[in-house]
Amino acid sequence: MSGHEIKRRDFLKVMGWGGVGATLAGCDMPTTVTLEEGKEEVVSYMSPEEFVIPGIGIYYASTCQQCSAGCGIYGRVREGRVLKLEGNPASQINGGKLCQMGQAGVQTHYNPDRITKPMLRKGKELVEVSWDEAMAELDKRVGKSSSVDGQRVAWFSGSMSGHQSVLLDAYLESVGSKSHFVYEAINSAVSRAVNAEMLGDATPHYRFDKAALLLSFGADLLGASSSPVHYSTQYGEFRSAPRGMHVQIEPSMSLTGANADLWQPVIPGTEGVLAYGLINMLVNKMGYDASGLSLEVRGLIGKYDPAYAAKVTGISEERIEKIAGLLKSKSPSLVLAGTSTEGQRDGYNATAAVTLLNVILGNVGKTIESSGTFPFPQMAAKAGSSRDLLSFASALGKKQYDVVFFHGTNPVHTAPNYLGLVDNLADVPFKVTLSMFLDETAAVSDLVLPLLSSLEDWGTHVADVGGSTQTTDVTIQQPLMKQLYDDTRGFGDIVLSLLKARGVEEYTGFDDYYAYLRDAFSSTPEAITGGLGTKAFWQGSLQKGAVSIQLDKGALQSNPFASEVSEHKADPSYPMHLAPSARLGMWDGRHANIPWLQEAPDQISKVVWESWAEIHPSTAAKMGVTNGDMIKVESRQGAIKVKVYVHRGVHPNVVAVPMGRGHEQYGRYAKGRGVNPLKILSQVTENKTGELALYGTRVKVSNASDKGTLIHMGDSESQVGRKLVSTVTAEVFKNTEGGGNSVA
Amino acid sequence: MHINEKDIDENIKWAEINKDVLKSMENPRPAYWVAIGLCLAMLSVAVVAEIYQYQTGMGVTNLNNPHMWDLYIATFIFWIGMSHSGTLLSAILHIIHADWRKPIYRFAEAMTTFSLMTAGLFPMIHLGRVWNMYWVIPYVTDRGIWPNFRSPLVWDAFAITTYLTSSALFLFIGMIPDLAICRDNAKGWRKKLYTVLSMGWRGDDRQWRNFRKTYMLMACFLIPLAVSVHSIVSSDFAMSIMPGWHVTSFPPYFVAGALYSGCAAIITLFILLRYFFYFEKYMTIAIMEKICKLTFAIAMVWTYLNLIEFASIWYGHDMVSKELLISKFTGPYSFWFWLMLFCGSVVPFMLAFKKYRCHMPTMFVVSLVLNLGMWLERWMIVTPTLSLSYHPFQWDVMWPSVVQWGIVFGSFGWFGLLFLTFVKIFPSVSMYEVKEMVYHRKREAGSAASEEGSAAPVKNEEGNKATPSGSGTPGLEGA
Amino acid sequence: MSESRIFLSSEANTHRSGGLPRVMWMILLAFAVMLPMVVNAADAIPPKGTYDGKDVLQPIEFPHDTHAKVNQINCMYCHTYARRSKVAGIPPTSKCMGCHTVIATDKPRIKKLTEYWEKGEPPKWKKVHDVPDFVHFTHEKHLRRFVFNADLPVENVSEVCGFCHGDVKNMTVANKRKPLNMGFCVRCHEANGGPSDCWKCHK
Amino acid sequence: MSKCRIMGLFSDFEEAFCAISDIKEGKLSGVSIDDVTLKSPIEHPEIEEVLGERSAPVPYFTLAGAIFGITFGFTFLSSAQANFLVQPQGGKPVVPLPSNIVLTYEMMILFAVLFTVTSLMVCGRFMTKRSSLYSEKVCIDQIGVIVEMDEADLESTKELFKKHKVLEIREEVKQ
Amino acid sequence: MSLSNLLNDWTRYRQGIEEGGFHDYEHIFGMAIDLNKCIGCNACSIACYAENNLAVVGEEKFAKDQGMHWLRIERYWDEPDLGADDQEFQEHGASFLPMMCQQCNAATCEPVCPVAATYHTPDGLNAQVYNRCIGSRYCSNNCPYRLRYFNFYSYYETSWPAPLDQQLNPDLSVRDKGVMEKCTFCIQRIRVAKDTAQREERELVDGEFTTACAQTCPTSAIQFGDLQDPNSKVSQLWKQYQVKLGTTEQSKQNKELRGYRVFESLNTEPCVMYLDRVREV
Repeated sequence: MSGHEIKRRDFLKVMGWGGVGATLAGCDMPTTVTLEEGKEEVVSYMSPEEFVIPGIGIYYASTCQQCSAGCGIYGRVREGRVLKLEGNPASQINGGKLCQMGQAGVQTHYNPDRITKPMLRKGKELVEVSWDEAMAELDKRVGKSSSVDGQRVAWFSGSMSGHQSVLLDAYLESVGSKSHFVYEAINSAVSRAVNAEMLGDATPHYRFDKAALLLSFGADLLGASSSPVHYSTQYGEFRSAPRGMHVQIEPSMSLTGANADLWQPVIPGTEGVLAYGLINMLVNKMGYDASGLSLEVRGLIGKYDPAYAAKVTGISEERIEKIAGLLKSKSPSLVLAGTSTEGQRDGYNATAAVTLLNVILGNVGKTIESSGTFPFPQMAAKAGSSRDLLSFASALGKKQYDVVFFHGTNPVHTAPNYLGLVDNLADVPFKVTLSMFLDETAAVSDLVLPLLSSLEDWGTHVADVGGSTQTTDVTIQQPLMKQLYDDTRGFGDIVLSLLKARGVEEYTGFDDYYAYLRDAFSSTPEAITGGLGTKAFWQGSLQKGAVSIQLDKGALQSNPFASEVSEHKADPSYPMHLAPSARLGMWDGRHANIPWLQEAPDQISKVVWESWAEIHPSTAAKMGVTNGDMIKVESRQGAIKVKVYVHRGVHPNVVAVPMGRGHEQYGRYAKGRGVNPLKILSQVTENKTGELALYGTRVKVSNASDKGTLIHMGDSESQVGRKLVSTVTAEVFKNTEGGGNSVA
Repeated sequence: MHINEKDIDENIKWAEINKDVLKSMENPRPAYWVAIGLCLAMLSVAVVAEIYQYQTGMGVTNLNNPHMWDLYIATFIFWIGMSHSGTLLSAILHIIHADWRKPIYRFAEAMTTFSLMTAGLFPMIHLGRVWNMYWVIPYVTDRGIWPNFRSPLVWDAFAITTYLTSSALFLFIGMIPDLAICRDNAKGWRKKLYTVLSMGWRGDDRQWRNFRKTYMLMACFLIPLAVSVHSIVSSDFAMSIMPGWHVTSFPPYFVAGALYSGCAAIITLFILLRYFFYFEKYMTIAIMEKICKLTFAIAMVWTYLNLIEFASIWYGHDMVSKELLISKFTGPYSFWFWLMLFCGSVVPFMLAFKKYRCHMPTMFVVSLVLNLGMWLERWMIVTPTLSLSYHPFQWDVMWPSVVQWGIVFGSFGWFGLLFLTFVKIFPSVSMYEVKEMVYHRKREAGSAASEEGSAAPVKNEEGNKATPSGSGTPGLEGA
Repeated sequence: MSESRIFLSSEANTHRSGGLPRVMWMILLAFAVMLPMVVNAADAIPPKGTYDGKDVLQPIEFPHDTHAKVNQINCMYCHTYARRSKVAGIPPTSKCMGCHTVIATDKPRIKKLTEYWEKGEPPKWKKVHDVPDFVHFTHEKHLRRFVFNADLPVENVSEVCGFCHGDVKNMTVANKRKPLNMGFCVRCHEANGGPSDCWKCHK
Repeated sequence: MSKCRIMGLFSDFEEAFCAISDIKEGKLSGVSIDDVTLKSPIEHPEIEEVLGERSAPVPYFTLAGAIFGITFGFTFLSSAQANFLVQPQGGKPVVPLPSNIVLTYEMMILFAVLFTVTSLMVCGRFMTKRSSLYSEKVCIDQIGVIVEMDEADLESTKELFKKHKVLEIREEVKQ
Repeated sequence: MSLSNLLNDWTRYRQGIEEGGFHDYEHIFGMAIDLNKCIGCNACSIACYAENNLAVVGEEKFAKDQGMHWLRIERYWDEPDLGADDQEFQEHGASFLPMMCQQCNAATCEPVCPVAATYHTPDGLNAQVYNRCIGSRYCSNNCPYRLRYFNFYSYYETSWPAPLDQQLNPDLSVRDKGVMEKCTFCIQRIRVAKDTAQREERELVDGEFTTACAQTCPTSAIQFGDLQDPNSKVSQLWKQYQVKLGTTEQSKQNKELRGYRVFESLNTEPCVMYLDRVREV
């Protein structure tokens, strides 16, 4: 397989290190400079492409795989090495921009802790074996000749799309398995369900660049959202004149909340009441028309008078009225629900209340647009949810599987303790992990297959956020350089060889995944190729990094419904709420082994390299802790000890412990660093969708009597009267920059 | 305790002076060897620390982004400051014919030279790339690059080179007649050494005549030089825009601080030498008292300049400097700041009391405390400014690492070693000048007592026409 | 001489030439303090300095003289990147084989080359002309300055290459003949009005 | 007629002073005051009253050194600055006067001191061989008076010395 | 340089003073950073790590403030301009401030370097020449923004274990211990664009070059360009907001207009303009 790869892409070959003014060794410390002739080596290409010139960088288009947003990227390649990633300006999703995780893609690729050979469990240890041995083992377990029952084979993956997804479906079909679990720790499954029911579109386009007011119930659009760069570029537009206003209601400040004009803390689990309270106020006091709603809904709204909402949420009636007033005065608006609203016992109902606000305010169709229908459903994104994790765990508990494949996700790290995943997995006879790293899941597997990095592999992706109402992109992921390790293989290649091992006729003709992709592209309908020849279309798509697909026009319906939000009950023995907030950077923990991201300060606390818990100063004062002191966060499922960061961006009843760290395995940068709040999540699920209720855990917090200091960037959190960040009011902004671009 | 009111007993025989001083070069008290051993031990700490720092990088010092300078620079200024008293006082006192300087100026000048040599090490230790240190020197290359003559650090390099050269020469020139004495009395390698160093001193009138002019001229040049050197060192700070550094009064403040710490160091070394070499006859308590009074005066000048600085910042419009000042008084370094003020402004009041001035053990401790205060002053100049300057996001409180402390500590060993070696090899009391002092004092005493005609050494047989009337013999004409 | 023609055609250097420094240096001389470097370069001198490089053992003893002198092949025919990139580049093995599948195939060196070609592995040449890693030398700009913009016939490019690489035409394996240190660069920059901005070469 | 030198050692300066005064007053024929050299363990500026103002040109050298320091310093600095390849001036003039004045000042002092010391070596006839008349006692507590004269006057000189209570008289050994 | 050149230079300098600053440069690269748009996401900072071979120093060294982030996002909690601070909650969010070397035209770091390792280039940039630096660290002390970073260790030995070192950008040096470094406005990118322009015998065009941070900024809050080019986007922005070089206090016709430079009263002449953060109250 690797033989023709060289021929295929000789120009991606890594040129000799010393080849072109090498990089290393900076200045002339006497010991580090060798300038003698004949010390360094210089190597030429064998027969390069015309456009490959040593010393001049070339850019190739590809797709970022650092999260599932699917941003288009350019990789700068010099002497066969990819040096830097930049956004692809042609991309509909990110428009030439990239977030920190995307920038760090090169460090995933060049990571020193990648596994370079297949690993098979022999006895207790995982030992490196050859691909032949690994494939033979696979064949023995799930091959054609094996006696495996297809029903007892499961595939557990992260969200995926494109041709890989098609290929995987084909494989699972050939095996006879119906168990494909798609799990993402950071997901928006509840919102999808609500949107699908109320608007008839699970992932409508949110157009807050068109909105005058963005009211977010914990939706961390700019941070850990389904497409951070896409939303950030939109946010840039939103903030330009005429500047939209942003109100954020959440238990602990997210990156998005940090940018809000008004940040309102709220007790997790009372957002639904607040939303209903707002609806009540809009309908009863501000004269919004509720006649379109059913009697049942209207009756329900009537129950939530502002006084009640104020009582439950602890937010003053004036404040609720102020927000309602803003909603009235600033139209169109956009109201969004995020993880803190969704991740509750009745998150579905709360999210529905939030979405109902959009309906009542008339935002549907204005700031919420239909996402159209993608004509190739088999390639569309399979969005991850945590429900799949729960059902997988319960199936494991019932010993339903003999063979489990893991790919693109790390459930052993992100699953709560109470699921007992590790113990249950021990009972599965054969676990295969396709991974670049020996992470927690790989470490408990019986066979680990080393994957190519996303910068070495082929693939196609379809994002479910971004794009316009008319078109969406099938983005292409192409190798930016020759693979670093000979004994790593692409995901597509592995699935393809599994398919071949199952003896599926259709696929025997393809040498490798690349051949499969080429074939798939050569059969593209002319409507898409635009009449270009196969080769020209392929080259053009590669250069652009995407194929633009015309969408079937969709339309949003409005099917308003409402159901009661259960009363928020206090828990005297565990009085605090745990907010396991997700952050751009570590994400769900998958980027914990990237040194750049470990050293990138957290946006809110500016902490690096370790975990921390955010609490409100009043809480801290009660416990007698200050910044850097150790506290113990204890739920019914366990306890973690973590240093504390005190600021006023947290509700006093909430302790927020960002997720992403606390790895027991993984690489040198991640291992044994920080804590994982997901481990102590309580056994709370969302009633309707069966999702894990991320924000539903009650904890008690105590002073662990261990003084310390946080490792963080910066010192003063106040500007001490220097004019560093100068702030003007929106009034002034409006006066000077107003609606147009003209400046008075 | 008997207090000798005279600076020196003018009846000392000249030969006795020679004998006493030459003896000091042979048989010190055992404490001397203990001190040498102590210095060696201290120095070895610094050597180990420096090797570690050289191999690993400056990071081992705990320096960090706001704190790019710390103890090394503070100690550099401290040593530079200490170097000021020796030469400067010696030169000033020489010019104003204060003859009580004569028994003590030699070791004071040696102190200047060696503390300068110690100080000179610190900018090197502090450099990130010591091996490229020579780039600060303006030498001709074909690369067409020079040092940046605008930089106060280059001024430092010029000034320190000049000062070190000049003060070493001043010390050496002043020592030539004594070296001749040593030459005449030494044996073995010492004889060769002194023969070379005494440069053929014969003591004839031509040599004395040129010697006198040279010495006076050098003294004249050294006074402004010494003042300029510490002013230039102060411009390392005063030329920057940082609050707490950008202070107009820094040059005089530094010079005053320098004289202060130098005087305190003179007291310390005075007591040490007096003890090591049985110099009670020459380093008398009367002289000690004079130094103490001088030190007290300078301490008050220093205190005044401190107050000036506080006042001008307090009533000024620069809010950042004011915040910095307040934080010096109340912030993380406030303990050291108050300690500095205590050591530098309160402790010297002990010098105002004769009881303490004349009590050697007390003075030894007091002088060390004064120098501690002066060292703290330099630290409190360097570090709080870096901790709390313009950009609050980069504020930080930093405590030096053991490597820094080790090197600073060891620098005292280095200085001590150089100094103790010097006083063992060279006469630490100027013999010829003590003779001059005795000679002139005796004549003064003689003139006062001439009516009795007892102790008058002046021969008057040939009538009064042949009476010499040199300096130091006023009033003889009328006799 | 063509070299001097090149330099005479260059613009007079506005930054550094002439009077006062020379006078100043004269004063310095009079005080007899600093002797070297007094002779300020006139405006038409190629870089000065020689260096006695040691022989480097290459995987194949490439005969530059046969190619460049006997067969009159232009430097830039093989080192083709020089006109476009900061590096001149070692020619790709395919370029060698372009001729040597036909020419002189029986010579031992060519046999060695063919071996490399068949293995699919380019030879690992040893670097002869090396500058420290903090020096970013650009071939392209120097060629533009001295060849293309100076209207030098491209056939004569080896004269310009020779400024820094010595007379490679008369060597087999290239040998370092010029010091290639900063003084060497700077003197030539001075003489020919090259930029004197540090960041041109050091980044 | 050959010349010879003798040295008389006196126990204190006044005796020597009187002896030289006598020579000055011509009490010793054939010996002028210019033939007299005084050697002393300490400096006796008052001897000029009898020996007269003998030349000591050190200050001229000092002046020359200072002037050289100023001219050389400033020239050197500004030529270095003008020849600096990159001209790191950042919007300031090529030759910055404030810093050059500071540096020139230092150079002035440095060269003045160096010239002074050199001139001392030269004018004071340092680093020459000591004559056989040298006595270690001169460096302890005795005053030496060296007189150079014709051999004929030897005895009268000795007489004069003895009159002034000379302790010891040394004659130069003839080679 | 001849006597006449010296005199010319003096004349230029005098004129510069009269015009409020010495701006006789080929280019003056500058930035405009809109704090209304900056969301503090850190993308720029990581882009800078990727572009400029910035070392990862690790936990212990970062804890000692020995990190090497040329571009840092500062976060402040107080609200000095919106009246009193919020008492209980952070109601107006955080204040983010991306700080990179401000490329001051009257840089305080330049005159103090003893070996002229930092100086002003004809591009109007404040250059740091690594191989000339001897590590006296005076420049950093004299930088009111504290935006210079020192190589306290040989970070390259530990920062890029193989194969991470293959990512290093060969267009600029990797710094050894004892060397000061700082943001260069991605000089290597500017140089590539300039070389291309030179090769094609034309002027540098706005938009063909940009810094890594400006390139990646998701909200396009950072704009980069040549202030000498009147048509560049960034000089248009400076003009639009009536922010000028060569003054210690901006005098705007419209006092309400946003736009300021950090610590401009210190007369450092920074080339980075910040547009005020906006909050609706």
